[in-house]
Formats: sequence, structure tokens, C-alpha cells
Amino acid sequence: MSTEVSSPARVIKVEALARVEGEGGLHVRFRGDRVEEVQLVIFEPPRLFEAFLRGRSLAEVPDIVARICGICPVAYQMSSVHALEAALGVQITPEIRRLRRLLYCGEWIESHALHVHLLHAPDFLGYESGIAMARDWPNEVNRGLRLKKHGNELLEVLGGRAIHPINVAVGGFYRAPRREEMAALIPDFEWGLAATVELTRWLAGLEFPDFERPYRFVALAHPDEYALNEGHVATSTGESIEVTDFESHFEERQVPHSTALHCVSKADGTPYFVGPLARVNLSGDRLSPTARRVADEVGIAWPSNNSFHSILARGLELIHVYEEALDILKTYRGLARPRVDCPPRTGVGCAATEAPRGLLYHRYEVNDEGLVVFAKIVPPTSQNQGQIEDDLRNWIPHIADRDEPAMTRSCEHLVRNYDPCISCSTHFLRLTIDRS
Amino acid sequence: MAAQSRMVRWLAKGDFQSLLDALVAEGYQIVGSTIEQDAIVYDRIESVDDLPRGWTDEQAPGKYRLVRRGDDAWFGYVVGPYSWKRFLFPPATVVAAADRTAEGWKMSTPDTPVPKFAFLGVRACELAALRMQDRIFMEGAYVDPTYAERRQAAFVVAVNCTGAASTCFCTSMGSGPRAKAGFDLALTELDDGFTVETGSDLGATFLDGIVTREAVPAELNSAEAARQQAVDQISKRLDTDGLRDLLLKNLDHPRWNDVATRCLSCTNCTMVCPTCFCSSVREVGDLTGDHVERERQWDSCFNFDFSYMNGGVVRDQIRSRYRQWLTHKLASWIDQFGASGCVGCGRCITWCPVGIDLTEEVAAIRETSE
Amino acid sequence: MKPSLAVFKFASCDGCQLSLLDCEDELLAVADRLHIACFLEATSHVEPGPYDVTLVEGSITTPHDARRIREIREQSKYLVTIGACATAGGIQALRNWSDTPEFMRAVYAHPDYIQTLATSTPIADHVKVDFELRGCPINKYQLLEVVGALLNGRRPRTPVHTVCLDCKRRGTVCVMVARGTACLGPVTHAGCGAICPSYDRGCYGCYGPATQPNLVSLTNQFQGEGLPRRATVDLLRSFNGYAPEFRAESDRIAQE
Amino acid sequence: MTVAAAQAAPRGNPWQSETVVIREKIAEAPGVTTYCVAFADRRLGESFRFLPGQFGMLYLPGAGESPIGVSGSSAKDGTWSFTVRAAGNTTRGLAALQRGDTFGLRGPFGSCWPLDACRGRDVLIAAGGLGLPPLRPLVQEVLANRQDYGRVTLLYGARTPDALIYAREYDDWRRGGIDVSVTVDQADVNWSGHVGVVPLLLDRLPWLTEKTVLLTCGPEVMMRYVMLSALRRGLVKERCWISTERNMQCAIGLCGHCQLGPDFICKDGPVFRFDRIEPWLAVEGF
Ligand SMILES: Cc1cc2nc3c(=O)[nH]c(=O)nc-3n(C[C@H](O)[C@H](O)[C@H](O)COP(=O)(O)OP(=O)(O)OC[C@H]3O[C@@H](n4cnc5c(N)ncnc54)[C@H](O)[C@@H]3O)c2cc1C
Ligand code: SF4
Ligand code: SF4
Ligand code: SF4
Repeated sequence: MSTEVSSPARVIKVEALARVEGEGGLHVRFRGDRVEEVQLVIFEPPRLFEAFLRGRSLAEVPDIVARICGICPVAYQMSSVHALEAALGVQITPEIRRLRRLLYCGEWIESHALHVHLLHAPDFLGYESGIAMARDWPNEVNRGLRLKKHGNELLEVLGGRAIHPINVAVGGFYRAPRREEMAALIPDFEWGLAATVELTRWLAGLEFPDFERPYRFVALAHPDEYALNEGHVATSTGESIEVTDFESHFEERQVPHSTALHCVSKADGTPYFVGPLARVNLSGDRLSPTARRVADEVGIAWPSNNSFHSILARGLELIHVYEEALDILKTYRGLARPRVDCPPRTGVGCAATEAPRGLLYHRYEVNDEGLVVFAKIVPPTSQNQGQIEDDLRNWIPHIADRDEPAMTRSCEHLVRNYDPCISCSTHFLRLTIDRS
Repeated sequence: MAAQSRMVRWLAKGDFQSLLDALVAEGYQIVGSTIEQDAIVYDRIESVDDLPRGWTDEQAPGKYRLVRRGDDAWFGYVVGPYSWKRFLFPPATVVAAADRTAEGWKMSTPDTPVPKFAFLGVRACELAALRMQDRIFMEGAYVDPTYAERRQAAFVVAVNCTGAASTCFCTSMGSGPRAKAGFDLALTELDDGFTVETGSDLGATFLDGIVTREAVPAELNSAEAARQQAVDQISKRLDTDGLRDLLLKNLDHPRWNDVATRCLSCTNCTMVCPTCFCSSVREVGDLTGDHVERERQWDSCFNFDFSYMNGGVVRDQIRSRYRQWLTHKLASWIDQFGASGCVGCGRCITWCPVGIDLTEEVAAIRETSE
Repeated sequence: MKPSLAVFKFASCDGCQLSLLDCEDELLAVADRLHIACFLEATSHVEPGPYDVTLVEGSITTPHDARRIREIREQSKYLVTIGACATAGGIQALRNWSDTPEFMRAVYAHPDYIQTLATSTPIADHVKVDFELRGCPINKYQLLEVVGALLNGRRPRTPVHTVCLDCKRRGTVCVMVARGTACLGPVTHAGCGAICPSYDRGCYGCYGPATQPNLVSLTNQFQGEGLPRRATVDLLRSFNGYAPEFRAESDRIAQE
Repeated sequence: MTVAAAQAAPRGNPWQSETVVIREKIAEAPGVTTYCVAFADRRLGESFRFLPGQFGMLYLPGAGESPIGVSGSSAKDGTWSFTVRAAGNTTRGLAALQRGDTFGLRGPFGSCWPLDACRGRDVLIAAGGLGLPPLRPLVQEVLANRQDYGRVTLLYGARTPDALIYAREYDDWRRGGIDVSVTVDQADVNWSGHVGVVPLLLDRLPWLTEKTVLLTCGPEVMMRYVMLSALRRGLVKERCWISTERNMQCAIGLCGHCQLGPDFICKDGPVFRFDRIEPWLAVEGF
């Protein structure tokens, strides 16, 4: 009884989260240090992609699904073309496969550099934005912008443009870039590789809250490489799942407070963790040599169960993709056949690739006229959503002694560890405390 | 000047590269035919191997296809989507600049190095087009420095057509297919070499520097036959008799409405036309606005905005834009520059995405004009 | 005083506002000259209106958003819509030809949790718009032109010609003529710089209809070259499908 | 002087603008300003010559370049004037400039009013709105050499009384021997003059003959009606001159924008003898 009086229910309500892609809010109700309810409210209006893909020509799919997300369009294009190629029984050439990896590198660079510098580092250093941070950290922010620009330049050369590239086709590319166009990128990427090493060392010096959780990490893994475009689904609980079995292990559930679907492990309904930290934890040994070296240097015992280390994982991945991109750029000699034939046939295919924010699963059913009959898309953020809520539930007791603005900031920081992409994350615009 | 090169010479294919090398040694950038995106375009080339040897182009209204020839001809095609104007009157040029200083705006014009082009494979209709653009850009009251400098520095190697596309009508426009003037050297291709005519002292000098010999009568006869083949293959006609007056008297002809239902007003015909010269100037500045460049870009009378005046657009219908183009090209051009603006290359017919053929439009107007 | 800038988002992919952050070389300079009063994607600093310049991304798909845009309009001196979603309803406007409840059932197990309108409509259908910037996504240089123009007190200049003009300027070989590939370039508004044909594919119209597009002539040509009716309709019904000219033509063909 | 002589001999790069400094800004009417400018480089001013009716390209970096008629000059001050309506980017940008600010000038360009044809004859000048500025140097020429001309009448119309420009000068012009009649489309309470369009004033002039020379500049519709009235009143096309307007990007006959039939407004015009331009002006959307 008396506990009730001394611990009134408090509600944190963030109407609109900032520095996240898309729009969402946060609603937390707690009493003392007991959290009663956490909702990551995604009010991004529904756009119904899966529905209107039905009946469209499969050749249009990579262009259409790109528009799901302007931050990681390549991820959507990659998962879709791989899934459609699986449905058509088409095998791409090793050269096309390498170019796809290269394109993905461009998007990872752009996306990670953006998130690290403009969205996330300000949380660690106490700024409201990367722009504000630039006043005190001009070199770091400028370095970040330059890295980000390289990602975009690569996307422009290989994809035609940075946002919603136009060069991705089922079967390959519409046109392979000329050798000179690609070679021209090499000097920037050489600079970038060195810069990402410095960046990651700098990130290692940030202050990380002590917050470890027994996460279940899920990511693609590949025996020969750091998985981007293909692999099997690995988990930190030791499973290895074929992508074709993805839906028998994980499922999307709808919750009333959100327009985004929540993904959980089918067996026990528990959330799981996808994204850079999951990848580094599960496939750290397949990072590029420089990235591996820096991973060993930074003083963290990988695998890490601290979601705040995600920013470091992004730094390591930046090193990796710069190094891998350089390798592909340097050996590129043009491509005689940028696209393999894709005759229509009836079929079902699925694929998962690693978007910057984590595993992205697509499944399509196509008919013999080359039309899409059914489409299913499971984006990374819907997978992380449950995990984020779970994290908040456990994090709030750690910070319950702080004042509301500080608590709010801290919750937002935590949300941004996941770089949520659908629409939402941190800065609680308005914090409502309900002490009734 | 070496008198011997005024005679028709014979240049064996095996010695042809030495001509290119000699030009390069004199600082020329060689621009010639090469294959890009399924078409024969003009671009920098280094060696004869870059030429579309053994290829030809099949052309029809709205249609262009690259196809294999039965032989290894080096110049066995006609004209493609590019014209030489791209190099002399580039799609975008900075013509002026301004810098903000403490004393106010400081105005300047750029002092850009002039590229020295050697054009390889200029056809007779294109020589006529160059001649026309010379009049426009160099022989009026004002001289365009970009064009004039590039033009004066250019070396022109003409090639006589030995075949024609269905869209060619140079014979109607009196511009071809035989290259008669306006070149430094002119080639006619035979199986294993070229007959070469000299059109200038500079041409002669280059020719003297490489291995050639006098062409023998049999070669001269074969060359003549090859050139005649082009004449014989030309099937398209444009009746130019009284054409200027015919068009200017028919500015209200119903055919303008008819063509407006088909014309996309997409600007393609004017872009590919080797004589069209319209441009616009735009301001290119940074965010501070302290340094501004004036960039001249190709523009077109088919662009809706082209006749914009504060308060409205003069040619605000596709009908009036098409009429402007056709009457300018075939009629008022004569008033302005002393000759028709059309050299009969057929590009606008081929490269119109819906295949509108100006010769047919003219014929229709002629047929039904009072 | 620096003019204040606000950025708001409706149904969209975030790509258009990302274009602002993609101005890596100019971002800090822009931030120097403008006061960023509200830009959730970039900063947690949020101020209430009024704003001098408001950029609006996204289309109106919920009753709540239909109200919200009116409030934003009231707070904005100069309102610029950015991108195909905001100027034409975006790809999500495909629902306008369909049965939205059925669409909802295809995506959500409990469509009743979600409030949505049967249509996705452009911002200008709801409030007065001062300037429209086309594209899916917009071109960052055009965005900078808008920002620069407003900073310097002039009207933004975004050319209205067709994609073909840029295609020829950059020296691309026409994919329609040289390969018979259907291309919307002749009826599409300039702005992208004619990217697609330079990558050996036809333009799919992501900058929406050009001024006075002659769609009937172009689609006749497509169909004459063997493009099936259905594919012709789909080509028109994509990111700018709901723009009046594309809409009318796709409806005309669909009803033929 | 003839039209041909009016073509300034081109020198140097025709794209080069010269910097001019605003010496004075005179508010003429709402949105209309006269800029009196001098060349930043004095020597240029000494060689700068223009003829009445010619125009210059005014360049405001970042905003754009616009053709504007030379509206006067003062040899004493070494200044030239341009009267500009703030219409779009360039002209509004100019309006925001202050005394001492600079912009660019190229020119002068184009043909001029036919002073030779006017000498010894009666001259009727009909101007509408912003058509008056390019005629003002002609008015100044007549005032300076009044004895060279016969009867000279200026008819000038504007939409409203406050849109009339150079109002302070009309009395000087009258004193100098020019009949000045002014009319407005819409009167206000203080207006006691004519109401109606310029062609109505023209209709009432008693002295017109086939020898009269007509010079007109103004909106194209206005000029069309002026010409209808003039021809009705017995003037002949060969003695009527009109000044036309089209989009211009270069003013040197290279950009193609200003064509009207066979003519380039920038180099063959802007002033044309009516019979030359009439066939094209009559065609809708040409
Ligand atoms: C020979 C000639 C003499 C002129 N004399 C005067 C004058 O004395 N006083 C005056 O106020 N106006 C005059 N004008 C009209 C003046 O040129 C336009 O009002 C001005 O160009 C508008 O430019 P802007 O950039 O402000 O407008 P915007 O609408 O922003 O126009 C953009 C550009 O389009 C072109 N343009 C737009 N309107 C015209 C136009 N009417 N004529 C030619 N080009 C245009 C210009 O290049 C201009 O920079 C004259 C026009 C011509 C052709
Ligand atoms: S218009 Fe296109 S790029 Fe812009 S937000 Fe909409 S879907 Fe994204
Ligand atoms: S490829 Fe398309 S955009 Fe380019 S010219 Fe052809 S029709 Fe126009
Ligand atoms: S060419 Fe067309 S589809 Fe491609 S980017 Fe440009 S406007 Fe969009």
C-alpha cells in the first residue's frame, strides 16, 4: 500500500522520436523502478507495399521496393532480386555477385557514416544533433561527412544515384560501370580506409554505459566471407537456419500500438537482436584483416552483450566495407554481361540479405507471365522492435533516479543503438509524467 | 606546299594508323566513330581498332539498329545520334563568371584551353552542317569565342559515303553524298585502302608525312563507283522548290494540328540536328552566391519554356512549337543564313521516338496547300 | 535573423529529406545560414512554428495527417513539397485504384488496429503549396537551388523540359530508338539528369509528367512496338501514377 | 543615322559584362525604378555609345540577365539610365540593390528608332506602360534638336495614374515643344485626365497624314491596336516603327530564343519597320 503511494505510476511519452528514419514515438509507464509498460509506437502511416506488389511485373520489383526506405534502398533491392532469382531458378555470375557486394558496401558506408556521426555520436557526447556537435568536433564530423559522401559516390557510379538506385535488375545490372568510372573512386577509398580506422579508435574512446543483456543475436553468416548478400541465418544460441526456413523460426505479429509488425522467435515468442552488433558478434572472424585487427585493439571482449557497443560495431563494419570495396574496385575490369537472362516461370523464392540495420527477408511467388502473385517483406526494424522494448524495460530501472529530461535522453540513446529505420527513435518531444 | 598531294593519293589500310599517329603527335585529339550503347557515336579514339569495323546502321523513322555487315568496312555506315556540334558547340559551356569583391562584382570570361580536335569520318552532309554553323557562330555580327576557337583549331578528315540509310536525303538538300569542300582530307574507302583527296595545305602536309602513293585509275574508278552506290541508295526526297514561301504561307495549315497530335515536343530532333544552335544560359552559383558562373546549355524550341516571357509563354502549344521548328529550319533559316537549315542527314527522322518524318510533313502541306 | 527551416514527413520513405543530409559538402554551410527549427531526422532540437520555410515530404494517407498538414500550413510562410509522394501521392497512391481494406488485409492480420484513408493524395490537394520539387527521390542539387533561392530572395529555378533534353545533352544513345525499349523520358519532367537511359534502361517517370506531355502519342508508339497494354498501364502507374496526366492516360488505356 | 549604323561594332568577347555602379535610384512607380549607372572602369564609359531604342543586358550574378532598354544618358555625369519593372528574378534582384551597388552590363544591342526617317516630319510617339523607357532617349533627342522635326506628339498610357512613369518630366517635354497626352485605363479620385486606351487618343488626333511617322512601344496587344487605328487614320506601314520583345538569353543572335519569323529581335530588332514584322506578329503563337 505504502509502496504504491511512494511510487506513483510515471509515464514517459515521446510523441515523435528524432534522429531516426521515419516516425515513431515512445510510451513508457513505470512505478518506482518497476516498468509496467513499454511501447515503441510506430505511427508511420501504412504504405501497403506487399499488397500492391501483387500483379506487378517482377522486373519492377527492385524499383518499387526501394521506395520502402530511402535510407537503405539497396538492401530492399538486394533482398528482392535474390528472392526473385531464387523463384526463377536463375544463377547469377560471380562477377555480378561481386558488383552487388560492392553496391551494398556503398550503402553500408553511407548509412553507417550517417548514423554514427549525425544520429548516434551526439548521444554519447551530449549534443542535440551532429550539426551542433560539429561546432566542437569539426574534424570528426567533417571526416564523417566525407566518408558518407564516398558511400554516395559509389552508389552513384554503380547504382546511378544514391537514393533509389536505378541500375539494379533481376539478374544483375542494367549496365556495368566503365572501368575508369570505378577506378576514379580508388583514391577516396584509400583515404577512407585509413579514416575509418581512426574513426573506430575514436569511437572506442566514448563512454559506454554498463548494460549487458543475455541477447539472442541473429544474423546471416557465410563460411567464406562477411555475409552481406547471402548465407544462412546464424544465432548466438548456436542455430544455423536455412533462409528458406526463416518463416518457420521467426514470425511477425501485429500489436495494436504500431503500424509496424513485430517479429519474434516462433518457438517461444521472444524477441531477438539483428544488426551490426549481431553481425560482428556472430561473424567477427570473417571481418576484413584491418577490421579484425582494430576489433582486437579496442579493448572489448567480443562477442559483446552491450547494445551500446553497436556504434563500435558500425565502426568496424565501416573498416570492413571500405577494405572490401577497395579490393573489388582495384580488381574491376568491366563486365561483358551485366545481366543474366531471367525467363519467366512459376515459382516461389525467398532471400535474406544484411541491410545496414540487420537482416532483411523477402519472399515472392511469381507466375509464368512474370507477375508477382505474393510478396512478403520482413524488415530489420520490425525484428528489433521487440528487443528495443525489452531493452527499455530493463534499462529504465538503471536510470530511474535521473530527472525526466535525462531519462528521456537516455532512453532515446538506447533506442538509437538499434538505428531503427522505420520511423522512430529517440528524442522525446514531450515527456508526460503521470503521477496519479 | 607539296604539289603531289594535290593529286588523289592512295592510302593503304595498313598505313592508316600512321595518319592518326601523326595527328596525335601534333597535339590533336582524334574524334571518330565508335560503338557506344548499341549505336555508332563520335568519341575520342586512339586507334583504327576503335572504329566500328564491320558494322553498319539500319535506320528508319524512329528506329536505329546496329547490324553486322558482310565485310570489314571501316566506314560502312552513315550518321548516328551524335554530330560534330557536340565538340565545337558543347552541350554545356561556361561563357562568363562573376565574383563578389569589396568593390562590387568583378566580371570575367573564362580563359579555357582550346582543345585541338581531329575529326575523323565527317560526311558530306556534316561538312555542310559545319559550314552552316560557321555562318551562325563566326560570320555574323558577333563571334562566339568557344565555337570559333575550337573550329579554327580543328582538322577535318571527311569520308565519302558509299551507302545510304533510308532516312538520308542529302541529294535533295544539295549537300552530299560527295564531300566537295570544307575538309583537310577526304577519303573514299575501298576494300584495302582509301583514295585520299586533299582540301587544304595542312591536309597536304600531313599526307606528305605518311606513306601514300598516287592512286591508279582502277582505284579511282572503284572509288567513283563506291560513291555512286551511295547516290543510288538514297530514296528519300524533299522537294525544296519554293519551299520557303510554301511554308511561310501556310502558317495556319491544318497539318500543324495533325502533327501536334503525334509530336512529343521532347526536343530530340533539335538535339540530334547538326545545325540546330539554340541555347540557354543559366546561373550556377554556390550557396554563398559569391562566385557565379554563367553556363550555356543546349536548348530547344520544343522546350515549353523556350519562349517564356514574364507574363506568359509565346509558343504555348505543341502545334506552334513544331511549326516554329519546321519553318525555321526550312524557311526562315534561308533569310537568316542564306541557306536551308537542313542538310538532309535524316537524324531528326531516325531519332524521333515516334518517327515523325519532316519530309512527309512538308509533302502533306505541299499537297494540300492552296 | 536567419530564416527558420522546418522539415515534416508524411507517408514516405524518408529518401527526400535524406537528400538534405546527403548534401555532405553543403550541409554545415546550410545549417549556418538557416536556423533549423524542426528536422526530426537530423536533430532532437524542436521548436514550434511559425517557420519561414517548410519542406514537406510524403503524402496524406490518414485522417490524422490530413489535419496535421493544415496545422503545418498555418505555421509556414513558404511551404515547399518535396518528392513524388508529396507532389503526386507517391507509390502508395496505387491504393487509389484498389480496394484499400483488401490491401490492408494483405499486409496486416488485424487491419482494424490501423487507421488509414482509402486514398493517398498529394499535399496540394489539402493545402496551398508555394513550390513543388519533383522526383522520387528529389535531386539534391535542386533542393540546394531551392534553399539557395530562398536565402537569396529569389524564386527557385527548376527547369520544366523533358528528360530527353538532358538525355541528349549528356550524350546518351536513345534507348527507345536504338533498342526499342519503352521510355517515359519524352513525357517526364526533367530533374534527375536523365539517369536511366544512361544506364541502358528506359525512364520510368520518377519525376512525373512534363509540361504538356503528349502521352497518347507515346503510348501508341509503345503499343505499336509490342508493349502489352497491362505493362503500359503499369509503367504509368508507379511513383507518379496519381499525377493527373499519368493517371488520365493509364485510365484511358485500362478502359480501352 | 541608320539602323545598320546602329549596330555597335562588336569588340572582344561578346559574353563579357562590364561592371556598372548605381549612382542613383529613382522610384518611378510602384515596382518601377530608374537606375542611373556609371561604369566602374571610367574608360569604358568614354567609349560607350548607344542610340535611342537600343537595349543593354543587365546582369545580376546569381539572379540572371535581362534585356532592358536604355532609357537615357547624361554626358555631364557620365551615367546611363535604365527603367525597370521588378518582374522576376533579375529585375527583383536589381530592385533590392542600393546606391553604390554594382551589377553587370553588356551592350548596347539592337536596332534604334529611325531618326533619319523622322527628321523633317511629323512624329507620333505612342507608348504603353514600360514601353516608354526605350522611347525616352528619342524624346531627349527631339528636345535637343527640336528644329529638325515637325510636329511631335507623345501619347502615353498606363494602367493607373500611379503607374505613369517619368511624370515629373512631362511638363519639360511640353515646354520643349512636344505634345504630351496621357491616359489611364483606370482612373482614381485624383485623376482628371483621359481615361481609356492609347488607340482612343490616337483616334482623336486631327493632324495625322500618310507622311506622319509613328513610333510605338508597349505591350504587344496595345501596339496591335495602335497600328489598327493608325492605318485606319491613313498612316502607312512603311512609316510606322514598332519595338518588340521576346525572351533573350544572349542578345548577340546566337541563342535562338528571340526569333520572330526570319528576324532575331536582338539584332534585327527590337525596333522594326512595321511592314517587315507585321506578317509574323499577326500569327498566333509564332
Ligand atoms: C528589347 C527589350 C527591351 C526591354 N526593355 C525593358 C525596359 O526598359 N524595362 C523593363 O522593365 N523591361 C524591359 N524589358 C522586359 C524585361 O526584359 C523583362 O521584364 C525581364 O527580362 C524579366 O526578367 P526577370 O529575370 O526579372 O524575370 P523572370 O521571369 O525571372 O525571367 C527569367 C529570364 O527570362 C527572360 N525573360 C523573361 N521575360 C522576358 C521578357 N519580357 N523579355 C525578354 N526576356 C525575358 C530573361 O532572360 C530573364 O532573365 C525589355 C525586353 C526586351 C526584349
Ligand atoms: S517521393 Fe520517392 S524518394 Fe521521396 S519520399 Fe516518396 S518514395 Fe521516397
Ligand atoms: S532514351 Fe528516353 S529520355 Fe533519352 S532521348 Fe530516348 S526517349 Fe528521350
Ligand atoms: S530517367 Fe526517369 S525514372 Fe530514371 S531517374 Fe530520371 S526521371 Fe527517374
